[in-house]
Amino acid sequence: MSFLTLTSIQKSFGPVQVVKDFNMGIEKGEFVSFLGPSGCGKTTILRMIAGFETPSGGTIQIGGTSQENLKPNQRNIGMVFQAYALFPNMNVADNVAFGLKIAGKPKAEIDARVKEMLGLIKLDHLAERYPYQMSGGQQQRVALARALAPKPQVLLLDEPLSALDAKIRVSLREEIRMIQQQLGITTVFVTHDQEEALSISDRIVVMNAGRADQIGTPYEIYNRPSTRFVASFVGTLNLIEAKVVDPATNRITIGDQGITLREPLGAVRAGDTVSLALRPEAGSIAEGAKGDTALSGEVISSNFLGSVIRTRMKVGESVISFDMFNSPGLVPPAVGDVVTLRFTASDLLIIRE
Amino acid sequence: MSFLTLTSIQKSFGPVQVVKDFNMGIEKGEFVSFLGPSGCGKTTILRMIAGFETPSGGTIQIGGTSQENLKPNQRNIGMVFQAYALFPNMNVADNVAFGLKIAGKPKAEIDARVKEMLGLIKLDHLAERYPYQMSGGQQQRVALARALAPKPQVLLLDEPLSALDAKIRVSLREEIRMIQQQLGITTVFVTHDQEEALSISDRIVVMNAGRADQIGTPYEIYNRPSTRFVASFVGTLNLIEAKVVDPATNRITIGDQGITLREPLGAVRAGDTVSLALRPEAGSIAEGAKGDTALSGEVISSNFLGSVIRTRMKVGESVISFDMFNSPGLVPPAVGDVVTLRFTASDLLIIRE
Amino acid sequence: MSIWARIAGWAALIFGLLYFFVPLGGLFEFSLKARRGVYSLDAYASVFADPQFQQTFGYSVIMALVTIVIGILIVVPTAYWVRLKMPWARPYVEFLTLMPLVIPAIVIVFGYIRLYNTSSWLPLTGSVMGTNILLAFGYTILALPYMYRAVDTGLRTIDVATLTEAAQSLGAGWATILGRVILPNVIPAVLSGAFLTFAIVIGEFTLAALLDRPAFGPYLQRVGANKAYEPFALSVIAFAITWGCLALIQLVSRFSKTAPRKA
Amino acid sequence: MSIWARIAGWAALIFGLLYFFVPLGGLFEFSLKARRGVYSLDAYASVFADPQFQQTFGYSVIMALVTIVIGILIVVPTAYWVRLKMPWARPYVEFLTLMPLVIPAIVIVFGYIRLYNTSSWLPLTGSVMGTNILLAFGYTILALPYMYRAVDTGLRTIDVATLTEAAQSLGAGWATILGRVILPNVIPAVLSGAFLTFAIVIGEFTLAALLDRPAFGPYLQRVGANKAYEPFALSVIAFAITWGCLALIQLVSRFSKTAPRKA
Repeated sequence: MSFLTLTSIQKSFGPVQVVKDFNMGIEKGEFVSFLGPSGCGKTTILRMIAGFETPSGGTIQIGGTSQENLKPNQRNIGMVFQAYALFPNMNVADNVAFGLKIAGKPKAEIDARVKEMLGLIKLDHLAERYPYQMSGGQQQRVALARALAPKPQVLLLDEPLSALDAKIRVSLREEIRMIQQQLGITTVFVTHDQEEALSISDRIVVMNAGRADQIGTPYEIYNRPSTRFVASFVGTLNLIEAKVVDPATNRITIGDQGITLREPLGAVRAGDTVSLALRPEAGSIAEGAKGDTALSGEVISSNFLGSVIRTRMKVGESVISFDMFNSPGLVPPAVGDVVTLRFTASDLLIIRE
Repeated sequence: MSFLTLTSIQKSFGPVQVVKDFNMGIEKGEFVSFLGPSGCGKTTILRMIAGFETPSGGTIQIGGTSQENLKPNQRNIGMVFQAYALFPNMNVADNVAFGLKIAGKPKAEIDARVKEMLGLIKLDHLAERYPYQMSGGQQQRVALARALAPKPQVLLLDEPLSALDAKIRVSLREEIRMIQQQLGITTVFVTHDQEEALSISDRIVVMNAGRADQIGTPYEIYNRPSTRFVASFVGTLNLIEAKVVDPATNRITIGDQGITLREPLGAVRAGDTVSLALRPEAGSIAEGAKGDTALSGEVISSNFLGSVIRTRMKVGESVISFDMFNSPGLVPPAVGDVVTLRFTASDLLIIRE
Repeated sequence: MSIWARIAGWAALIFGLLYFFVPLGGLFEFSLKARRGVYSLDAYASVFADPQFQQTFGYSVIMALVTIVIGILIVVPTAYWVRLKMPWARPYVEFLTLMPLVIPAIVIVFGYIRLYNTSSWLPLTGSVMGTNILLAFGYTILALPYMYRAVDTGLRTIDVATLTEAAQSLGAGWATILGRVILPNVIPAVLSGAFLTFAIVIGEFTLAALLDRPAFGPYLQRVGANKAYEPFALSVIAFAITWGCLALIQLVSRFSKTAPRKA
Repeated sequence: MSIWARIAGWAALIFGLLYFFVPLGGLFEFSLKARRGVYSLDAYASVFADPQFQQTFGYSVIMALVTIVIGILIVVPTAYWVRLKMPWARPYVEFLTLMPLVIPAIVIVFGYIRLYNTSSWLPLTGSVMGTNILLAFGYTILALPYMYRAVDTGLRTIDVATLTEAAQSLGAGWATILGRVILPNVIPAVLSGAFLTFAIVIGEFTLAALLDRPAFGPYLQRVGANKAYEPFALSVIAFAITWGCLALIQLVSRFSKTAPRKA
């Protein structure tokens, strides 16, 4: 059995079922992200693990122990909140020491542990500061140290980076990941930011309307999305409507261009419509390319976005965006040009809902 | 003379000089973005054009007329605010009609113009709705229609997209640009989002501490940043410290790798340190590449960010990040590998502050 | 959550409710006992038949309306202007409007009597109308904190600065901005302040008694000193009036929540 | 901005200031005139020498302190619990705390007299101590809106729910959370409510007069009816006390802004 096991978890608020039969095992030392839009139930699951919400059904076990009759303050869990939630009347050292004092540790041990934690987050020099005297990034690091100080079994992070500036967000997420790996602590991270989840996690749970649409490594989630929702929520995606010509040979047409897919089409009939997904970064312009790994179309817009140039072309009824890295020598395609986009066979995914 | 001319504009709030001697001419029909961090003075310039702030010095002319003695309600300017600022007691049609009613237009003309404007923003069907019944994106489109209805000379947009969700932000900015080009209205757009500014503008003013660091097209700003601030604020950038070996031949070393720059080094001496900039998207891995357009280093991290994989390698004392588009077949470099990054000669810029 | 903490919370709430309603219930029950042995409305009939009741109540209603008008004229432009152009002055203005809460009404009255007595430059206390004016201004002071707070809260729900600038950029002058943009959006708040003012003036005792005006408060007290059951009936009536005002406030603020102006 | 609008704004502010300070100024000036022809503090000397002044003032101070204690015991746990666990109940509780503003004090007193008279199940009005208790509870009702609002505002400046959860996740129970996390962060708010309560009780007239207790408010009124200069001196003293309380509130809230708990 996994270290942290969620079995048939359900949660309703009045008539609204926020979490629907959720099952998952998280291994010791694993970093798992819950990714999804607001209202998908990701935060509710985190709060049930912490004990702030009681599941309407199902069980939560940590290290083989059911958490059912344990109050939040008996669960030995560390939590970091979006709003930092440092105690405003205590300085940094007192904040970090809070959990240890509650646990009744001897003073010498507390002092040593606080020192160790402040070293870990590299804020030794700010031990006497009060929360209001620090930046958001520093406060959140203190909150992390406070949560880790009592050596919790599980670390829960509830959108800890959402309130921070873009640049600090990136550096702090790397720092969190480093500390997590260093301590080997089992961590559950909730976020609505796909890049954050992709860059930091061992595994990602993509939540949609109370269910897990897909559980997998960042690479799997991004490159082999199992549902249309996952494909569109994680990254930008072209959804292309194609017509089946011959299910036996996997032949389809997009507009008037025929393509033979590598992946089997499955149970469809000639004339059916199937949805194909193509990432904007998957293709590149190659004049004269033909066959099953190329599509031609007229350029309808070309936008300079800084590091990439995003071009849109019309193929049949579908609009396909593709990105090119900007470089000083690059001449972006002009509106009205007919260009050919080449990709590899495995780039074109069939989306099967 | 330009249509909208700002001459020696200064603004102080008490002892703080927020705008320092700003000069610029904006042509009729041009879309100019002011880009910069908060507190750089970009919003203050916009508010001085609108008449909400009085310049401490300098003159503002629109169509050859000095605005000095004109109150905000006499300037014939359309403005869109970050907070939408629709009148909550009026429905959509009344909001759009407000400026026309104030101007005392006949009812038939007002009705026709309101209809035209609602058509332009594609919200004809919501004319009877009240602001609180609409999404943020819809409200902001109504605010745009309201500002445009009285046919203002200049359209001012004060971070109009900042309060919106990421996906709506992208679609609305394209809509704004389309409407602006369709009407040919002179537009000033304030933002702190570099991608927004790059994708929408004819010209960009990068503001820093009350001054314009650089004024140019998006392409110029991104590819030929004139100061270190512009280079680091617009896009992600590697700043590489290099040592001058021979100013005459433009020879430098990065770590122990010698490179001959194409751009002349200028007035430096052997042994001086110069800063070079390299965009993360500029290079690609090419084993065995050598010479003036390649750098080798040890990989210290490789992060999967979704559409791109960002790898960092150490070259001498500098850390260089580079991006590769993710594709299913790609094997990202492993930590500890020694890789060679190849770029083109023009990718390596000298930053001269 | 501990079961004890939960019980404590509910107990506090219930205690709060009892705190108000037990005295009122006793009051009401006793007011019905004017006829021996059975419950009757005799006390109420006697109260309504008293010409003094009608006079004093009518007087207080008129004073309340005058007070409301004065209050709106003072508060609305001040609150708008402070929010728009003098945000630094807000703490001071709030401080000012808080003062009537803590300056005893008696102090205000003595100040007035001293300042406007028959031998002063403006001998207001020398005439009935003058004393009425003094009383109305005294009431305005008493009601000021509630009126100001209500209007200021109303202004807080709209973005005064941005709405003003939006209207300006569309060519509107101050009159248009106030009349067409600001006022329509704070009417519920103004009404709510007006109802509170009404309730306060109807029940006020000290000012009216010391200035010796025939208001409802002193009448209530006089009846209380001299009659057996009528004072309790009167208390119930006074309570019903104030309760009615409160209910109106709730209605207005609920209306304003579903009405467009909330947004 | 039109110059007229600007002038109107300033005029409103100045009018507001005059509204309060002119009567007070007149009051103060007259209180110094006890000795013919020169300004003197004779009236103040006479007031302070009056044993009744000392007795009634002392009585009111004690009642104020008792009221503050009762108020804190009722309000702090209620406000915390409502914010944390019963956010849906907030409008109702706020409504409850608003009621004393609009239920005339007279109604409350009559209710008490009826409920606790000598022939009732709890004959509080039959003894001095009982009447004192009644008065303290009456004062608590009067002060409730201010106390509740102050504490609730204090709780608003901290994120009660998240701080509670953070403390829980670190192993803290309810006692620790209230004592070590919540209370230290709302002490300035509690103090501010306490000072307001103090000022209100010191100046209150109706309740004390109707329950016939030797409080400062009725004494003030008695002196006013019988003496020439002393009432004005007393008014100035009462004003100085309330002003002092207000200044203390300002100090406390300013202190709390720079102190760590603001954050």
